[in-house]
Amino acid sequence: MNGIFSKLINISRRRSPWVYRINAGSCNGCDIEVAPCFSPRYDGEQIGGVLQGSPKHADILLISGPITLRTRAMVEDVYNQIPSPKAVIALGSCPASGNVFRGSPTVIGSAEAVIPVDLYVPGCPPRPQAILEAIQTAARMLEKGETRSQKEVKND
Amino acid sequence: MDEVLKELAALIGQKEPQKRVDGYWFEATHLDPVALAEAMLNNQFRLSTTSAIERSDGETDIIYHFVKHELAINVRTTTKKQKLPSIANVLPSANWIEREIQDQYAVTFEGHPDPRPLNRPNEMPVGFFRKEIAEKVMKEREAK
Amino acid sequence: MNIFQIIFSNFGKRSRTRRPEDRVPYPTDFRGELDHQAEKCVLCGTCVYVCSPGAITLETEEKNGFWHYDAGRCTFCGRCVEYCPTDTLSFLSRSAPNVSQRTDQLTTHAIEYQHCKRCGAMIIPLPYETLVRIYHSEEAAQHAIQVHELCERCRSRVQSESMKSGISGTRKN
Amino acid sequence: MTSWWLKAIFSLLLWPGLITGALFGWFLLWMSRKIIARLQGRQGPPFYQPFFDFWKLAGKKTIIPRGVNPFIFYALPVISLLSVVLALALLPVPGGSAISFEGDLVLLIYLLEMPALIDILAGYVTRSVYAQVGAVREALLTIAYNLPFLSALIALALRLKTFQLSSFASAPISVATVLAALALFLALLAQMKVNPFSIPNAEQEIVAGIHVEYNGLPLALFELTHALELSTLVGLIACLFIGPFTSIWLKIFIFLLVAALVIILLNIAAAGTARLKIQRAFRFYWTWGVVAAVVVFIAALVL
Amino acid sequence: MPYTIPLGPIHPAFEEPYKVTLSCKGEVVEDCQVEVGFVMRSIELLAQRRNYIKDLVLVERVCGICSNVHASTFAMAVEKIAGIEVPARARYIRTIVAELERLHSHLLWAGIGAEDIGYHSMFMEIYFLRERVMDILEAISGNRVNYGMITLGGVTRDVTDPKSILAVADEVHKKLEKVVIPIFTKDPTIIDRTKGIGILTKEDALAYGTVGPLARASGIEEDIRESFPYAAYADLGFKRVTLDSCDVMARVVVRALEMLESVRLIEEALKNLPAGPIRTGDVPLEIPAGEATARSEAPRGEVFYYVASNGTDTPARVKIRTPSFVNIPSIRAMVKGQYLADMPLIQASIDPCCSCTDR
Repeated sequence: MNGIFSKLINISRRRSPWVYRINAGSCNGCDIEVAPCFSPRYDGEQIGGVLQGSPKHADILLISGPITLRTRAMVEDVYNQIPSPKAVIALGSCPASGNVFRGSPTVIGSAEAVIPVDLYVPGCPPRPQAILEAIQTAARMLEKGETRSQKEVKND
Repeated sequence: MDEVLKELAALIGQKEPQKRVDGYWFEATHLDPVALAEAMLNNQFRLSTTSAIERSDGETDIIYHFVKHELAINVRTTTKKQKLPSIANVLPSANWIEREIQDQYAVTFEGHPDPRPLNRPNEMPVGFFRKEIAEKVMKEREAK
Repeated sequence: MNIFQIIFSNFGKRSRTRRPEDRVPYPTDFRGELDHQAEKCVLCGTCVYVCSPGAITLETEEKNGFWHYDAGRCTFCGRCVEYCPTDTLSFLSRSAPNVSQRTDQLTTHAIEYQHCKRCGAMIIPLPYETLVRIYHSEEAAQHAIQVHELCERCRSRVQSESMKSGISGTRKN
Repeated sequence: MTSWWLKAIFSLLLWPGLITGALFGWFLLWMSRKIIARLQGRQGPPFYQPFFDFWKLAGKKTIIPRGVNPFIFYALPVISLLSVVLALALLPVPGGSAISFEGDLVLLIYLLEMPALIDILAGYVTRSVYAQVGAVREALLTIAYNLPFLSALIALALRLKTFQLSSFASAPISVATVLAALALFLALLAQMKVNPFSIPNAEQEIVAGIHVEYNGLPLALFELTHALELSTLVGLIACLFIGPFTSIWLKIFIFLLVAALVIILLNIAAAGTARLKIQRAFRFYWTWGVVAAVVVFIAALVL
Repeated sequence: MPYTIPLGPIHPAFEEPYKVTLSCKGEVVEDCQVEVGFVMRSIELLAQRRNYIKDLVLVERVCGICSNVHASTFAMAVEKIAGIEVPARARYIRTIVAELERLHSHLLWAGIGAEDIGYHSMFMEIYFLRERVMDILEAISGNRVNYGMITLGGVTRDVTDPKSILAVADEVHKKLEKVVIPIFTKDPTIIDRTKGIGILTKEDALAYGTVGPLARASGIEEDIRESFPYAAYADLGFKRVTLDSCDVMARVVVRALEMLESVRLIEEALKNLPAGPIRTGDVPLEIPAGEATARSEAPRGEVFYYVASNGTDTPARVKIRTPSFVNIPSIRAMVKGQYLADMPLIQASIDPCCSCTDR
């Protein structure tokens, strides 16, 4: 009985990826590419995706921006508020490496230094369909248990 | 249009403003910014912004950029021991502008209604845009 | 045209949504993944000079040089493709792939030095297309190819000798 | 004696209880999301979406916000789920419900008030500023929508001179039942927090409204309660119209037809309007609600 | 009993992080404190340490929605210092891209504004229309946002087939006339949420020095495309849009009419697009010493650049003043006596861009 039950929950994680977006000091180029993902042309809802208003209701975190000093505490706080299992997608080159803002004293420059990142979507900004594809990949990782939040739970 | 220039020239004591492609430039070593702001307010000028340029002798050049329809007037002055009277009480739009220069170039504007830091994170020292502090701070960031 | 007319007309028509895998076609010169042909690169460093995020770095040793590129740092602005003198860099018309490891975004191309025909010093000759572009014609490029196999010192010496023999020739008759 | 218990358990759990109620509620939720999507010209979710949403939420770890008593945090969704399941069991659906006694209409009304009250309590329990503002709005809204809702049911009861729900289902269709259904539909808009009155869970103003701090299994139970509440209320409206038909299959067909019609109307209103402010919603219900109530009472008593 | 409720820094109605702390009594707001600085990447500091080609790319990323305006204003300032002459075709292409960007920025604002009052169907319609504009921008410049079209002395890419742009401009024009403007001005639920809400009187607008559609909705006749015509605005002829009913509805109408004006400008510019080179050849790497200011009209208002150069290939000082820097403080003047439920719409009616404000 337990096998079927956990198999059902795994499949449901892939089928209903609820998404929450956080802007950690971004130039809002990536943020205005997330909204069209749920507009009629691309419609994230066809893969079950819903843009949630509260981190507690979400399981995929879209982070954009090169993590400025003042948003660091906010990013950690929101990441801890998301109930696990959770996946983190870094939108564009800013969370990956700080993009053109690298070397600025008020920018941390890499999301990896603050929260564990599961997926990088290159582009400045990435196209909406690239973001949707990343959400689908993250949902598949959640199903197979390959996200870092699930791996860390396994080994500690 | 030219009576404004005459009034300004009288206020600053410099006869001829420099006419350039992008408007009139006044040089004023000792200038009372509050009087300048009041004069400009009476002529319905709008303060676009104030630029701060670091000088080698540790002082800071401040340029007030005023604009009204197609007339742009820029008045350049220098701080005295990094101090300058604030015009935020006359022009509320200068409030944030002066707070930002206070954060970035460590210029204190006397009489500013609300001298809290505007967008400087707490880890950064005051005046972190000045050359030597910027070099130090960027090296620390590189190290992390 | 109030809102109810709009939503009822939408209800009548087919849905305007594309399947996630049915990609919106990429325009002709789309700024997607950067493609670098190692054989045409002469390690001149122009791309490093114009790359604002510093995604491209060069590394030179005596035998060969390396061209490092980090797709995670690149902002896909297209300046390097525009300023590259030997047209080595170009954009593929598809987006860079989503990866889960930062290390998958780093690419490194090794560029072999060649020996100068006369003195054996290490040089990288200009690729043929660039010569055609510089000399604007095929046969001028053919002629120039031998000279460009040499390093600067040998090239200047060879050209000064050919000039000297040319002048002495005229002085003789 | 035991057979009554057995039938009660059967109607509680299976028909029209938890299992079919949940499936029916999820189907209605999917139908409304799909209709809104097609009205907006987009694809919309696949049919199994609410089912997987529930199981995904059930499978997530629950984070109890600091300073909230875990027992209450879990108890609230369970109580509201139980009250809706009980209400659902009372419904005079075509297959006939085992639990049917004089006065079960009053019990139904009381049980349908429970989820709203539990939401208000949940808003204050989770100590979040947004949830508290959402709770205040939910309280105001309950006062507003209860006027047409209760007056429609009481008018019908007066007309049939009984408080037994099964007599509602067997009464002939008359102008009064149609008007009562319209009044119930008017209240349904606010009970389901659908767009003109989606004020308590307004994403933009107060993050996510009342359930902002809820996550994991408790949130799954709240979503399930929402689905069951939807199927109960739509079932209540639909069962008014199955009276004059004899064969069981015709009753079920009419029941589903009316349910589908109610859902379609609900979502056309949702897709076509923007969110009103709480004061404006209050004024709407205390003008149109009063009109509906008076008309229903006149129709029930005079005709 | 007055209580304070924080909106932000992470809030679904805000595109970006900034904090508005409201002190309100019941549902009525008394006063608010605006706190910014979450998006400070100290771009001016970086700009003073990179050469001009890198700076154009850096300056374009000050703000994602109005990226082209920052690059063209910076280029204008440097061209004034070095005396570089921009060919006519390049000026026309800069105008076309600037107006396309204004279209997509205003459509984005209209969509987010409709979403803030819960009008999801309107958000869907507007965003479907906006995708057409984004496709054109992608076809011209190769990227949907951050177009990278501007370089010193001209533009990097040519407009190859004006017909497709004309088709889109025509469709946007029809959709605006038939769908967006009638609904935003006549729909009862929208009128109820925007009429008489968030009043910014003309005196407050002048005192706070507000610019752009926010100021023009409060009766200030000020538009940089009219007072300092740059690029091709002088030859195309520009009509300013000004209203004086000072509320959120006025800002909606001003932006809608500006969109119509943008469509007219695009069609005008495309019809008489002059032939000729798209960039001048002789652009030196080192810019001679000097200083210059440049202004242009971003979708949110006047963008002001002051650039000082010292003869090397790196600018000595770059000062950026963005429109939201003066528009956001004016929230305090608008918020007194409004309902808490209107707050997201009031702050959205300014179209705040925090990445512009904090740089």
